[in-house]
This record gives sequence, C-alpha cells and structure tokens, in this order.
Amino acid sequence: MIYEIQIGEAVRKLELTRDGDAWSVALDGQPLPADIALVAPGTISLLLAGRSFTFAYASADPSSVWLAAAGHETRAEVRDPRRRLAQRHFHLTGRARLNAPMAGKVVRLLAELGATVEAGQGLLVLEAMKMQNEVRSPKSGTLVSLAVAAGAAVATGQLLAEVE
Amino acid sequence: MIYEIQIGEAVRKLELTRDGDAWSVALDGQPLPADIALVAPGTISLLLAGRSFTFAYASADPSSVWLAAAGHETRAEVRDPRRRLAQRHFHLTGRARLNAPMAGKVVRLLAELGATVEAGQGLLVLEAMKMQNEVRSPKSGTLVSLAVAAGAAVATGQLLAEVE
Amino acid sequence: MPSRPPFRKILIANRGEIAVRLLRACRDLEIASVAVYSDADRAALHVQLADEALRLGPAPAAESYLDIARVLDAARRSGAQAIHPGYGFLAENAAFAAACRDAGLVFIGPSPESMAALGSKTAARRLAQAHHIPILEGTVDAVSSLAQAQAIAQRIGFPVMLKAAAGGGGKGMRLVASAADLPSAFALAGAEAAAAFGDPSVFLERAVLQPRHIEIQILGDRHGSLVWLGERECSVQRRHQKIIEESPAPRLSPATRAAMGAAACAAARAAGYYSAGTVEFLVDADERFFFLEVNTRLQVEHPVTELVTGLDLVQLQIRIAAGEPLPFAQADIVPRGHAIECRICAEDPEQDFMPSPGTVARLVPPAGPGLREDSGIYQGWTVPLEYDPLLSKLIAWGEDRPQALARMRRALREYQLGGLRHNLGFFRRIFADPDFCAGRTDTGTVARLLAQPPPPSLAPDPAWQDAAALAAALATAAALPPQPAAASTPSHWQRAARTEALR
Amino acid sequence: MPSRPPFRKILIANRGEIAVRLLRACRDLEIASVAVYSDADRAALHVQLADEALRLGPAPAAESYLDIARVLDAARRSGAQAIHPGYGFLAENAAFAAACRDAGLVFIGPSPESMAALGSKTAARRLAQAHHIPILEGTVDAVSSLAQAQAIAQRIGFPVMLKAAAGGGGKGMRLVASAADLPSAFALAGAEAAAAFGDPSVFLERAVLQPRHIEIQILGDRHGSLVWLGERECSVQRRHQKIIEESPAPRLSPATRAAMGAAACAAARAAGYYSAGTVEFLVDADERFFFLEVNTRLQVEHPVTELVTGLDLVQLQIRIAAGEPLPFAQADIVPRGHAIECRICAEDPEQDFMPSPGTVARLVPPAGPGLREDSGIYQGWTVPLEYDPLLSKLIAWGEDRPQALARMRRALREYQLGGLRHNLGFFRRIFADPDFCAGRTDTGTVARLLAQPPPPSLAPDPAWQDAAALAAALATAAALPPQPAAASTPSHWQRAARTEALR
Repeated sequence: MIYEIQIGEAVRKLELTRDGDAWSVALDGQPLPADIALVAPGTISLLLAGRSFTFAYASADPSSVWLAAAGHETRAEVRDPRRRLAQRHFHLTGRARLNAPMAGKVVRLLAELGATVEAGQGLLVLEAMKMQNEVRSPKSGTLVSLAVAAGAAVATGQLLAEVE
Repeated sequence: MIYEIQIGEAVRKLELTRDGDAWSVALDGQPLPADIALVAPGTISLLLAGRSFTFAYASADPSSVWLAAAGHETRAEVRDPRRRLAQRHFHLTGRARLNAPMAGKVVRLLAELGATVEAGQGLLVLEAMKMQNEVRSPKSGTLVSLAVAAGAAVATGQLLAEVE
Repeated sequence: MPSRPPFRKILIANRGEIAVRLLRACRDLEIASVAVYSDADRAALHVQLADEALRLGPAPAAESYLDIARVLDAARRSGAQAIHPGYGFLAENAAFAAACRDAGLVFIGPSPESMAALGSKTAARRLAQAHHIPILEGTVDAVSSLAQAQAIAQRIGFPVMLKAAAGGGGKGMRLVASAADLPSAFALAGAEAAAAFGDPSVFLERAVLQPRHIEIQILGDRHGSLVWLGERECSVQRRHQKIIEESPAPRLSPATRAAMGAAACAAARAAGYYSAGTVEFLVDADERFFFLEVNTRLQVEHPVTELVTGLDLVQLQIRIAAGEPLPFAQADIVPRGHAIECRICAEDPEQDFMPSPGTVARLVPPAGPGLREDSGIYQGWTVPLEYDPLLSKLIAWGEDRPQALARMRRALREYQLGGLRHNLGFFRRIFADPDFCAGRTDTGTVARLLAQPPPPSLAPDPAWQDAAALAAALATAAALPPQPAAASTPSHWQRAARTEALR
Repeated sequence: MPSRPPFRKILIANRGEIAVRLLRACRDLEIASVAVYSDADRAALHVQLADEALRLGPAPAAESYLDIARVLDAARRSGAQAIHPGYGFLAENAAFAAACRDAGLVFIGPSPESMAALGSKTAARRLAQAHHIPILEGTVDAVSSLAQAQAIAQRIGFPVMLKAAAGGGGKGMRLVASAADLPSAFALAGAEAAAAFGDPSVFLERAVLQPRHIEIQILGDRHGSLVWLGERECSVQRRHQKIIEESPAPRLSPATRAAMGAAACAAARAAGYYSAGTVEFLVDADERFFFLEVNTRLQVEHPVTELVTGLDLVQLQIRIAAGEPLPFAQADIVPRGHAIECRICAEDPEQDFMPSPGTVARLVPPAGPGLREDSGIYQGWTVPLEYDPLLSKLIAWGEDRPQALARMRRALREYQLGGLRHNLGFFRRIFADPDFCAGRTDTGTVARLLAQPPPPSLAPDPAWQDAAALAAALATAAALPPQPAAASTPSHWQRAARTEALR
C-alpha cells in the first residue's frame, strides 16, 4: 500500500508491504528500517534507529489522523490510493457527499440548506452512546442537500448531506 | 430481551424492553425504575432510587461478564435466550465446540489431543495485535478434537477445538 | 484528626473536576456524597463517582446548577445535612448561603454576612480602606454613569481598569488606555457584568502595568481563630483568567509576603470570616502590593497550597462547617518545597483560547513522582458546550521550583489527550520560556509569548516527522473504513487483525 | 539542586514499573534514557516511554535481563555513560557492578566491594556481629550438610528458619517447626536457592514467632557522608514477600527507631557503603530488634520514604553516582505525615496468590489528593508469564496514618482493573481489618486474615447485586456476538449503537 502523508507543508510517500507478521517500509522510495508494534488500540510503538516513538492516534475524519508522541502533536492529512476514485469523483462533480461515519441519532443541524460553509465547519451533530460527534464539511462551498432532519436515526454510511 | 443472570448462588431474571431512546427494565417480573447511561465503552452508569452505580465491565467469554463498581467486583454468568439452542446442543451431545473469539494467530497449544481438561483450563493461546489471549475450555472433559495447529491464522468464529 | 465523621451526608452543588475533588474528600471522611447534574451532565464523572446522584434540570445553568430552589429541593430529597458549593455557580451567592441556613442545611463556606461584606468588590474596597490596607486609586463605589466614569478617569489618569462590582473571573473587566476608548468599554463591561452576575454595576481603578497577581490563602474556624497558608503567584493569565498558579511566589521578599499575609488576615477578621478564602493582591515592579478583592470560597488553585502545606483544605472546610476548631495554629504551618498547577482546558490557543468542546477520544494521563491530577473527564466523555472549558488540573510538586517545573514538563510530555483542542501544547511552550523558568512572570506573560514565534527547540525533529508519517500510514492501513475517533479507534485494530490474519 | 545534568545518557537495565520510574527520574534531570527489552517486552510501557530502546534477547531472563554481556553491549551501542539496575535482576550482582566499572560505565549503586561485603547474608551477619549489631542466634556461615543443620537446630531450638545465603525475596526460605521437617525443608530450600541465585548454600537461624519486619533506608555519597531516612514497616507479606509497606512504623518507640537507625548506619559505614540501601531487621513483641540482611539497591517500596521525606531517592542515586555530595545532613531530614504502599500484582489471592498473567482489558487508575502511582502497565497490555507479577505500586500519603489509610481505601475503591486476576480486592479486605487499622501487624497478618471468612461489611448489598445483574444484561444485550474483553469491549458499543439506531 502506498500513502501520501502531509504534515504541515511537507508531503511524504510511505510504502507499506507486509512480509508475514511484519511490515517493511519505504519512505520516499528509500527503505526505512522500522520496528513496528501495534501495542494497543490507538497506540503504535515505532523503533527507528534505536529511538523509541510511541504515537497515540485518533482518526478525526476519513482523511486526517491526530497523532501525539513525546510531547508533540500533529494532524496528518492522508491520501490513500484506495480512495483515489472517490476523491476523483469529488473533483469531477465538485460535489462532496457526506455519509454518516457512525450509526446514531442526529441531535441537531448546525447549518441550513443553501448556507455557505467552510471546509471543516460542523454541519450537524451525530449522537451515539450519549457521545456527540460533529460531522464537518470536507470542503468549502454551499450546502446543496440535507438528507436528514434533527432527531433522525441514521445507519453507518447513510447519506447525510452534500456540499458543492 | 430476557436474561437470566447468575451472581454467586443467586439467579435474577432481567427483562429489557426498549422504548425509544431508553430501556425499561423488569427484575424478576417487577418493574425496576432505572436510569441507564452507556457512558463509554466498557462503562455503564445506573441510577437506582437515587443511588449511583458505575459499572466497569469486560466480557471474559461468551457467557460471563466481569463487573466492578464502588470497590466490589463480581463475575456474572449470563444465560441469553438467543443462545438457548446452542446450549441445548451442548446438553444433547455433551460436546462443547470452541470457536475463535477473535481473529488472530495461534501462538501455542496448551493441551494435547485426548487430554483430560478442566473447565476454565487454557487450551490454546491466540494472538492478535501483539496481544495474547488464552482460549479456555468451557467444561471439564476430554479434548476430542483440535482443528488448528500452532502458527495457524484463524478467523473470528472458526472452529478451534471440541471438548467432550 | 478526629475520626468521627463531621457529617453523615453532603450534597455537592457543582460539576466537573471540583465536584469530583469534593466527593473524594467526603469519601476520605466517610461521608456519603450526593451529586447533582443537569441533562448535559448525566454521564459526567462526578455523577459516576458519587454515592448518590439527583437530576436538577435542563442543561442551561440557570435552570440547573444556578437554580437555588432546585438545589435545595435535591438536598431535601437526599437527606443531606450540608451543601458544598465548590467555586463558581452559587459559591459566592450570599442569598444561597442564607437560604441554606433557613432550610436547616449547613452551608460549607463563610457566613452570608461576611460573604456580603467581602463578596462585592466595592464593599471589600471600603473595608480594606478602613483597615489601612493599600488599594488602587479609584472609585470605592460603583460608578453610576459614563460621565462620572470619564471624570474619575481623568482625575486618576489613564490607563484605568473597569471591573464588575459583583464578580470576578475577568468577566466585565476592561483595560481602558484612553478617554476615547472609555464609552464602548463602559458599555461592554456593564453588559458583560449584567450577563455574568445579574448586576451591571462596574467600578474603576488605576491600572498597574505589567502587574503580578499574588493571592493569600486564608482559613478560619467559627471560634475566631484564623490563619494564612502562604501565597500563590497567579500572573500567568489569558482572557483575564488564570491558567498557571504556583506557591511560593518567585521573587517575593519574605517581608512583603508577611505583610500581605497580615493584611489578608486583617481584612478577613474585620468581616468575621471563617472557612477557606482567598485575598487577591496586585504587586507592582517595586513590590508594592494593592488589595484587589476577596474570593469568599474554595479557590480553583487550592491544590497548590495543599501540596506545599500538606493540608487538605476541603476536609478542613467540612470540619470547620461542622463547628470543629482549627487543629493547628499559625506557627504550626511549615511549608515544604514548591508546587505549580496547569489548568487543562478544552480551548484553542491558536484562536485566542476559544473554548472548543468535543469528545475525549483518547486520554492517558501522566503519573509518577511529584504529580497530582484533579480531573473531571474520562475517555469517551463529550465535553458539554454549556459550561466552563476547564477539564482538569495538573499539579506538580518538587523540593524546589526547578524540580517542580521539571516534573511538570515530564507530565506535559507524557499526557495523551486527543479528540478535542486543548492547551497542553501551550503549557509546554510556557514551560520552555526562559523568563517563565526564571520566575519573571506578570499578567502580560501570555500576550508576550503569543507575540513571538514558537522557539525552534520546541518543534519536533525530522526523525519525529518521519515516524509520525509512518504512524499515520499504519493507522490508515488498519482503519478502513475510517470512523470518528471517539467510538471506533479500537475497532480499527480488530479489523486490522482480521485482515492481517486472513491474508 | 544544581541544574547541570549529572549524566548525558543512562541505560536502564530493568523492566516494568521500576524501569518506568527510573526513566522518569532521568527525564526530570534532562538525561536521555535507554530502555532494554526482551522479546516478551517489545510492547512494554518502559519501551514506549524511554527515549531509546534496544532489544536484549529472548523472553527468558537468563538470555535477556540477566545476561551481563548483552546488557553491557546495549550500553556500548547506545553510548550510555551509566547504568541503573533498578531492583532484582542484576541489581545486587557484584560481578555486574565490577563489569560496568571495567567497561568504563558508571554503575548507579554501591561499589562491588561493599555489595560483596553486605550482599551475602552470611557475610553481612559476620559484619553485623563484629559491630555489635544484634543478630538472631544461628549460623554465621552457610551450613554444609543436613547433619550439621540438625546439630545446630537442636542447639538453638526449634522453630528455626532456613534462608538462602545468596539472595532474598523469600526464595529458598523455610520455617521449620521440628526436627522431622528439617530434611525435606533443607533439600527444598537448597534447590530453590540454587534455582533462584545459582548458589544452593543456605544458613539457619532462630525463628522469631509473629515478628515484625521493619527496615531502615540509608543513603550515602562517595565522600563518606551517610544518613538514614527513617524506617518502613513491611510486615504484611504473602509467600515471604511484602505486599504493603508504610512509614513511619506504627507502635515503634522513638528510642528503638533511633537505635535501629544508628545500627543501620554502623553496618553501612563498616562496608564503606554509598548510594541507596536498606537494612532489614526483625522486631519481636518486646521491641527487641535483630539484624536480618542488607539490600544493596533501591528498594521496591522506596516511594513510601520519598513521600514522607520529600526526597527523590532515584535522582539522588544518580547525582551520587556522578560524584556529587549529599545535598543535606541528617539534621536536615524532616519527615512529614504518613505514607503507605500497596503492591498491585497479577495474582489470585484465592489460590494462594498464584501469579495469573493475562491481558489488561480495563484500566482506569484512581486519582486525586494524596495519591501516587508507579505503574508498569497500560490498557491492552498482556502481562508476560516470564516475569514478576508486580503490575503497579499505589501509594497514599496523609497528614497522619488514618488519613493515609482513608485515601488508600478511596483509591482502592476507584481503581478499575479488569481482564486478569489481581489482589485489589484483598487489599480492600486488609484495609478494613481492625487489627491492621490499629497498626497491629506482623508477618502472620495475611495468614490470619485468610483463615477468617471475609467480613459481611465488605460484601456488596442487595441493591448493588440488582444493579450488577442489570449491568450484566445490558452488557450482553449490546455485545452480540461476544468477544474476548481485551480487544473488543469498545466494539460492543458500536454494534449496540448501530442496532439501537436502526430499530
């Protein structure tokens, strides 16, 4: 698998290949000798040239990951080849479809149909297990469709809204 | 849903009915006014007659749950109507089938084919995400079949062994 | 201490970290604790940890935590004998303290009379003046009109500070540089004060530039004995609210410290004060100190004093409320070492510290020597939008200030908090600042820091960046299809394990 | 303390909670830390938290943590200047300390010579005898044969205690009630000693019945100054291993305490001892004390002394190893309050405390006033079968013993640890025992407790049972199909949420 990872300005190309139990890694085409341990949910331990990096992570949305290790935090944008198609689709139509990232109940809408929205702006709030999550707009544009109303129960992947 | 919950010697019959967002509960036929909040993975908050009980739990195996609250711990045996069939099957054949509780790799076998095993005795060790879990015998008897070898990768639910 | 519990049951009229800290004190004294909660807080940590919990009402504080009738009704229903108000909400509301007394409940705090005498800034200034405690030149009474404000400002000279008469926490507070700025500032301060405290009156005083904010902790019993428990340096503030407090204060002469302690006790005695309280002072570059106000309640930053003195202020408040005498005299108080606190908040330092609630997707707090944490959150908790963004207080103790700072740095490095914006990174920056490390802080410290670019030494090195990129790739590889952090991070790995095992 | 770091980089030749505690001390001193690990520990917490980590070898300790050559090689590769051995493994191995010196590495501990002089029980007994420190009647040298053992036992009279000459921790230790039991006990003790320490020699001494185990913490620098830092009461033991330690010791007269401190310092001075060490004594019902042995290393229970004295023993060890003088004298040491520690272990109190490793499915540690935890685990960690079952040390401090005990009770109540068997419940029982609460403990306390049925007061009430049954039903309802706890608890809820939302 090949990923393009953007942290700040810099973009790195990571190539992951499984051999048996382990991964082999190439960074921008150069082999990267890394000892990888998935130590627990949300935690990856990496040993690179003897240095220990333990990353806590959480994926905020389909294409970005929050990472923290040794007192530093960052948000990495991930471009995943297996999402190329979907992404191209965005580019062709210029229309971003928002699907429910989790099953739950729509507790409130944060933007009105036709509203101009910023990339990252919250469009609605989904609640499950008494935990609320904001569903944010993947791009700046206009909220051209709203497929759900406040109070509606939605299933994972169900279309919520479209931004154009 | 109706469950029979055994804690120590005592068996309680719990009837759970959903109305909308909430559950209504009957304990041994009597309505139990309970305010239920699933506050986080592995944590349930119950308010019963003003008292606050916050249970941490983990399901050790298909039919028992570890529970802890307010400095007390217990292991509850749960008889779930939706498992009646499987259980009757046990009683008919007297043969217990062990299925893989999780996908992973069999790192080692702890008992040999034909061995006499105790209920709760570890039969093999399953590893996933660098975390190892012992798969224990649900009953005392003889290990009459072993469907996997050390090093094998297994999928969730795959048959591992049978104890008779 | 005597082992007989001073009360059988206490209702905790608060939420968040302070409610948790209070019920822990109750448990240590073998007193049953009753939590109260709004609809936004049903799943809150204080509800989970208390012995009992009762609903107050809807999420808005006015209909729950600020509703005196509902709180008293909950106390009645639970059979509690006493109420601890914590800080904020009803803690400095003399009417509430009186209502508790009328309802036959013990209010764990000072008497309504001394709250009234010290709670209003203008009343407190009059009292201080009467007892020859230095105050800043300005109005002793609330100013009635803009015209009056202009006149006074001209007399004492700009810059001046506008302050709400009824409360603190920076609300209704405005620094006014010139006469031209006064009209809008006067209007805004009054409006803020009205919104926050139901009372628009503001007063006016000379502004000290780059002042230090240093406060004295006092503690008195109902039998007339009163002590002070050292000072706290609280100059590191944003939006006029403290984010770091420490004790002892760096660069403060023993003489000044003693004089401030004596002044604080004088003001408290004049008002017949008992229970815990805090007298706040401004200290200028020449170590002249000016009386600011009295907080007639337990202070957010009380753990700093607890770690240095070894005392449990909440346990002592409870015993004092039950009528017990102070178990020690001024001479018995022996401070040890240095303590410092960081207020961890759900806010965005890059956007002017705007509160930014969200779900705690990831929480692994630090541990080990010299650390204490008073937290109100847990992994999976969604921080409500309705209340203060304070999540937790992290406190480090050391034999001396350098050791305390080093331990806090270590704790800030270990702390894993994900899923919402917070100020941990900003604290790391402050604790790397040479001026801060040398104890050179004033109320302008935060602004000056934000004006500079972050030092390169704080930026992660290239190897860290490479590792982060690899971690991001691995997380994604294992996380298809992706889901929001809070609920699903673990499931990534199950799916990963399956796919891996099946390959 | 001086702010210049005493070393640039330190290798930590240990694992588990102590490795984590040591690297935190390094971080506080701005020293880079190098962790080492076996194949069983690749995912261990100490590997995650250290700045660097190097593999030693396979899981068995003999091929990893006990392999001197591999440890020295790791130090060489990492460029570390010093090695901290922690406790156990190579900590009391004089040959290792010498090998470090030969390799140009600073061993953070005493000199090989004083380790040799005090490390062997028999050598230490000779030294104590020479300095008129009371010892138990028995052999000063290892006994060579069963016949000799029988002869000596007859002379000093049964019961007698057999002990391994080479090490501690209860291995190779046997209480022998009568001559008939001696042969098997002699054989077993020798075999255990050989297995544990590579040396079968045992010695024999009079057994004191219901003794108290009290030890003195000593600390010396390389320039001849040496102090003692109070005592620790460690009588609550199972399988001859401590599970609870506290300081100060209840029911110990100041005179006896002072005499023990003087005796400890005399023994240490006689051996030219420096760094941290512990001198263990037995104290009988009449407060007569008998020298037992010297632990020439940092003790597991050192945090108890740290909380009472305010000192950081590990930081001091590191500074002493770098040649710095002790920054204080005996008179400067002012103890404050009371501290007590519980050793949280993966073991089953109902099955004779058999170690029972497993996966930490659930971990929410307690927090708040007066608590410290030195832990080596995290949620999701699978405790290896290869090593000691100690998971974490929970320490409570209070102004006095009752407050410390109350805070520990509160902490034990809050502590959530699921997925493996542990002794938290047993601690709750000990902390409810009237004798223990009154400070009446001896090495027989645990056995006596286990002989009684648990007091009804500790059993949950019917309402709790009802709530537990409801919780079990809800957990099951939300958790189909069930999966093992460690990996899948969270996914229950996702599935639950889906099913619920779709209904």
